[in-house]
Amino acid sequence: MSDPEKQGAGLEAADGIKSAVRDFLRKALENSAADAVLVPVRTPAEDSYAWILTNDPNLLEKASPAAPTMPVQGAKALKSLTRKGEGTARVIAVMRPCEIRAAMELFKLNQVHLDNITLISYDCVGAVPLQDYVGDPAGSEERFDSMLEARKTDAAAVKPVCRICVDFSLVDSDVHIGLMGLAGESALLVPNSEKGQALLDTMGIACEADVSGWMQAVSELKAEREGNRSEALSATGAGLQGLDGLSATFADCIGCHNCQSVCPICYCRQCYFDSEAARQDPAALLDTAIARGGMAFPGNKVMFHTGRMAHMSLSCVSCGQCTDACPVSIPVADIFSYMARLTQATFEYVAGRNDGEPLPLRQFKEDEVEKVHEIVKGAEEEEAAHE
Amino acid sequence: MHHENVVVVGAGLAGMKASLLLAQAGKKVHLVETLPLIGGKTIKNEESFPNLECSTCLVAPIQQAVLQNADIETMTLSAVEKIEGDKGNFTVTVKKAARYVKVADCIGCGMCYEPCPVSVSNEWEENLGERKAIYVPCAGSLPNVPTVDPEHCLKLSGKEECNACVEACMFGAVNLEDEDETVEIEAGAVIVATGSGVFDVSALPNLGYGEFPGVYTPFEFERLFASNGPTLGELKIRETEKVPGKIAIIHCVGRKERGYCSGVCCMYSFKFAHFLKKKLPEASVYNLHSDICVMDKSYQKFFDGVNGTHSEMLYNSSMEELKVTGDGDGVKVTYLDEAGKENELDVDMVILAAAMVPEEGASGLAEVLGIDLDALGFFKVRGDDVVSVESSREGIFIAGTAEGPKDSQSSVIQAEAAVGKVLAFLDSCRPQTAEAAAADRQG
Amino acid sequence: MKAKIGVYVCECGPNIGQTIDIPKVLESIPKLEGYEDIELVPKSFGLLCSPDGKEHLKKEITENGYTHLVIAACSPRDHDATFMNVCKEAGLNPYLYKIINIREHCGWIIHDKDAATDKAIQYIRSGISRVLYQSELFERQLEITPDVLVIGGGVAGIEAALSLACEDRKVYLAEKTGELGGKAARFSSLLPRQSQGADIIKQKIEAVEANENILVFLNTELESSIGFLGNFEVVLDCDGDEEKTDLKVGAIIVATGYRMSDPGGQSGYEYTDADEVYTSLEIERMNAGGGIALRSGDKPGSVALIHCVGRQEKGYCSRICCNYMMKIGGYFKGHSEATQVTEFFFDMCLPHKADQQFFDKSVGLGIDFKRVKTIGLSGTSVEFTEIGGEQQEMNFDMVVLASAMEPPEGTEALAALLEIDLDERGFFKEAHQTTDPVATSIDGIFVVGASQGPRDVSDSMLLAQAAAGRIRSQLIPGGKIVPEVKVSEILEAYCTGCRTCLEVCGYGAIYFDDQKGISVVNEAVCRGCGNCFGSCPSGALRTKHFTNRQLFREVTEALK
Amino acid sequence: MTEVQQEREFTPRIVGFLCNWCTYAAADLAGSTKLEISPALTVIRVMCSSRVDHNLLLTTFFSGADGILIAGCHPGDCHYGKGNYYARRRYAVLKTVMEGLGLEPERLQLSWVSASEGNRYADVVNAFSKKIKALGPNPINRRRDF
Repeated sequence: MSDPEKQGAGLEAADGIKSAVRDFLRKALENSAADAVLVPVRTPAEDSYAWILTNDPNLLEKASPAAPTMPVQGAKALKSLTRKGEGTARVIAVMRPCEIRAAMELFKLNQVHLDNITLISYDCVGAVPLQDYVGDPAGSEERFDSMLEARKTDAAAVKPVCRICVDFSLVDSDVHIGLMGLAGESALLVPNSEKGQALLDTMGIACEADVSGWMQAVSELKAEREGNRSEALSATGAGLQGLDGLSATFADCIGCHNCQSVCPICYCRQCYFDSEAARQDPAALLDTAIARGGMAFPGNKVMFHTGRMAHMSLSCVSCGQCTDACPVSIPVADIFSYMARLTQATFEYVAGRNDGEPLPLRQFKEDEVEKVHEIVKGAEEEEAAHE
Repeated sequence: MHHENVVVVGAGLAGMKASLLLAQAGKKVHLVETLPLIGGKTIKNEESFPNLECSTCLVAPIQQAVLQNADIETMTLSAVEKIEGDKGNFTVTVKKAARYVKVADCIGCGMCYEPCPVSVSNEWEENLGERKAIYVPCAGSLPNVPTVDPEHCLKLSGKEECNACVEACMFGAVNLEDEDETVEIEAGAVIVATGSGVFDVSALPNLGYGEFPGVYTPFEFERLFASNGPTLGELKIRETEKVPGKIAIIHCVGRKERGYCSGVCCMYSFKFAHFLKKKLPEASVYNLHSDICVMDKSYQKFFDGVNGTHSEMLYNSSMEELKVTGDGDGVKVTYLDEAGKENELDVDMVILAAAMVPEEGASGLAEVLGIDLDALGFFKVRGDDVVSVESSREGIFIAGTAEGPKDSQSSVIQAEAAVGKVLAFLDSCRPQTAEAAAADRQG
Repeated sequence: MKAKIGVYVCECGPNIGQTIDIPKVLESIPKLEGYEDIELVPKSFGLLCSPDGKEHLKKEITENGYTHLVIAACSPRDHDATFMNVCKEAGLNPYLYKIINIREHCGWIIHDKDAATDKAIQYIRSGISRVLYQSELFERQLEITPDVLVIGGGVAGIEAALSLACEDRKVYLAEKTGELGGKAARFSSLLPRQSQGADIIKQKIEAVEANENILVFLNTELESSIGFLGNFEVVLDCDGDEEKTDLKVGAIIVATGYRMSDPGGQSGYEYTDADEVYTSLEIERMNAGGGIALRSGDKPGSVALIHCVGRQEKGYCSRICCNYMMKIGGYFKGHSEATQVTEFFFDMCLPHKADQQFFDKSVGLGIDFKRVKTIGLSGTSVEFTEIGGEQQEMNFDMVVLASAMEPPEGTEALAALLEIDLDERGFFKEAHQTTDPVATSIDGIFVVGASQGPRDVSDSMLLAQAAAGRIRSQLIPGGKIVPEVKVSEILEAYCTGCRTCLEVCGYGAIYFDDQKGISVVNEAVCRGCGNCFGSCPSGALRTKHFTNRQLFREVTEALK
Repeated sequence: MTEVQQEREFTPRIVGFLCNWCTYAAADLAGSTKLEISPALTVIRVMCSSRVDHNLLLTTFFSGADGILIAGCHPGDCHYGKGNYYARRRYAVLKTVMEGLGLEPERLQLSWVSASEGNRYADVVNAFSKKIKALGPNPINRRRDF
């Protein structure tokens, strides 16, 4: 981020940011800098958005590079496109930073391939919760556009996780579009990798614009958000404590597992918790019921959520899809963001920071007892006491 | 025609590894060990250098594999008495001393120790602990079958009519009428892996061993530290019961007398420094050294990890001038430093890093087997060009520290090399067809 | 078919008989809830591991036609194998039996008899419950090829080839350069016994060339290798020929040797090519050639031999330098006793029993050995501090540096190609440093000679012979290998191809199937540790005989 | 029966996953030395501590185990090379999750016990079951809502 070498190129945005990006993409196709683009397009009924892979400039006209809402996580779209390996087509994908971070995790998990993909990210003002959008598409569009043009998040209008998001700007994309702290009608194209630089070169875009103002604005907002984030997450954590906390939190859970099926990180072919292996033996259920004087159905509700925390929180990017998908409005995303921060801190790991950082459970350090976790150290000390 | 069987003498690391490989190759192995247990010196150590792995964890699976291998006949309390014939067709006479406990019937419950009225010091524990006349040398020793020591057993030594152990055993496994037996084994080849001994430090009176309780030999210290040892790993100096606060480890004990560097003492001395720091973080440890021999690729790192942090390294310029004298409860080490200046070191404990020497039975065994020893008393290997594993007699091979001082790694390498030679040799005795080989494999 | 489980409690004399109330255990078994539709046959016996016991058990299994067997006795570490054999002999698949350790884990450690008895019943319950979920497993025998590929034609490689080649075992010896023999071929004499190096190597090379079971490939490098012990498929790239050579071998021996690190780079050693400063290898070549001389052609009157160059930087002692520097000292003295030879050393490393004599002999030759604490070189003038002495400076006609042995270039590439590990110094890593020094993490691939760590010629040969020993006992011509049975397997329907298991496996037992897009376990290589299982969030792995279902049964019973 | 009675008659039910090569061997050694060890522990033998996965541990916990012990070779001693290092990391994740959720993380313990440490094994097990006894039964056993 604080790379003094960084330079950008001005992006004319007189007719709004969306159209500026559209023009950029069209130009890319015209200069055959890419064979197709992957972007969200508003559905015909105009009440939602869908990912479209296209090389048709007309279709591109309807595209909305920065969609107000996020029905499908971009990384999931990218996964269905590249999970079997590199396609031959060179594709430009425009995504929110959280979608790109998810893509980075999936890349490490060999679920997406990026060689022929050029990722374009942009300063994200947040996403409108799906229910809100579906409830009032026109109003949401309006609210979002004004946010986008003002380059300012309206807390009331966006998902709770967006309000406290600190990775809203430059991530490990190839080209980033900077908006924050820039006067209206102007944006910045910031190359962020050789691939990104190459793209701009082929399009004959020279990078001479100064980026310090934008960087300044971004880091200020980050700093401000950091505080809120810690606060909000600890509040979430406080509400979770113990079986009572969990019981209360997940009381309404209907076990639909939507949170898992929309999660970009849950890459398993079948979730272990949906598999036969995880199903309880009916006889055992009766035993439990008798032993405990009763039991709730469906069983293992909390185990499912706890299990997901153990399985995917190391890669969770706090995109908020799970909350969007929850039919009973459990703040799943807040809960997982809280847990993700804890588990990732254990290994000084940041999910999706880049495509090179190895996944924590695929490696180890011989002498990390203290570093890994003081509780492991605790166990060691306990033993020492026995000696 | 020749015999496919192989006799392996000595069930230490080298002997066990060799036996397992030979069995894997479809040979019948007769593993002859003089002690009542197998495993060798390695199992006396709590941890092995350089990776400080738990020795039992390293060796126990190997011991188990040997004992459970149908193609290996483990003969404990046994010694080679005679060898006749020629390469490929040896007849090896082995004397099996009476164990007085039937291995097949004993399940190692240990019910027989308790009632035994005799209590003598346990040589396996370097005499730091006691044992009964019927005993296993230490907890977890394998095979987990006791043995009766006829010298101290009241009945066997004719002192009095005692049947306590016999009565205690529910399996009738104890048999005080048991007798020594002599067996003849037809073998195509013999591997000698009888290991080595430790330089007798009492030969150097200036080191005060035997005179001051605080002075220890390497194996005494290993057993003192071992969690399965006589003190369950509690570091207390014998007699005084004092927990040492200052410890001096003296290198190169016996190097000059023996005329060689043993190549391992530096490493185990540094290991001791590590042990001491681990158990007694407050203790001060001194290594009095001359040449530091850390020849393996990983040893320097181990040394660097100990140097300064776990132990102060003091250069001792003359073993002759070094003196260990008593000083109240403690001991005083007087030595000449690098400038030749006399220094004094007041400590509670002294560990003498003594040289590896030929195992005491070596010369006798050499005579029995009709093979040569070298000038140092180790088994001589043939070939003036390079180090080999062939003894001076065809069909007999040498492996491990029986050939000379070396670390465990080099012992295993020699054992595997010896197996290579044996197998090549047996094959060469009879050019082997695929069918024959397959047949061999079926045993 | 209705399950019929034999449940045998071994009294183990007093050990179980007196610590656990066996009659109570026996009568509790038929009353177990949840097994109404299963026939449980509880019995006890004095000592099941005794010859009679085994016979009895065998008879019972066959006569009663048990579908499963549970034995409550001692530790599996003592008698699991014993009873598995009994099952085999009785015609019951040994993986349909389970031993329950009610001696070490109940009778002996729970000193209250009732408590011990209850615990024993609980353990037996979990055993019955588990054994029902166990499934038959079968040993497989794999055909093998006894042939061997040796990579590297130095002393170690040559020795390996000679130790292995026989009428029913071919050895393919691949050498990168155009000739066999490696560096040692240029040595005038070999350690430790000063024997005529060149001759020995020459004889061995002749022996290789004469041996019809050894096929030598010069200017050749390994291009690819797949497979496992007994069944490797390798491709050799022979420089020059168009088509590659495909071979099937049972084992691979890596003997790629070492290289001398460049002392020029070392701090504190300032000299130019113009100065009379040489490495030990240069001296060896001179000596083997026209003889050692200064650039002027004159013989040096004074020589400094500096040990341990680069030891600190490298972080290891190269083991052989002290000896070969004394050897080189001997060269000089041999040419002219008048030559003043000074050896500067930090520690004398004399690990072999004969080395001390060699040192004393060298002293006898009049070589002056100086033990130093610091040393520096500028041109041919040596600045040093002798131990216990002052810093001083001496000038010499010639200086010889003992630089560290290091892995040759290409080592990393070869390791990657063979999927074997390197240690932190870049040498090949052993399977286990002390107990398995010539094997690698991949079964069937061995590392010998200086490619495994600094070695002298004879030790290199010894390592080669050790590898030969391993191979001769593992790969018997016409024989077969029996891989581990309790291995992991991957359930295609669950695997998403994230390759986590592949990365954590320490044995290269898992590979990726690009067609199916999933990971696959090579059962011939897997050791059954289950680390892959622990790493898989999808539950796509199953470790045979230790499946979660089986362990869940034990857990459930433990919590009843 | 009332909670009070439960507490009074409470003997913890602890599940111990022991690695075959080190800790299981230590348990045998403890046994043959006739050391007294709490009956609270039920030993389940696995080949390596790395075999123990999150699903197994979670199921065990949510099935009401009062304590879970994972024990294997000391770091560096793993029979399979590095299994226990991976086990340690997986353990750290689950432990963190349990801490984060206030699920009495003390109920989950990882220990290293080598084959020669029969006494250490006894100490570790007895200390752990003492700790669990003090902690009381796993509350999940009294919940109808789980």
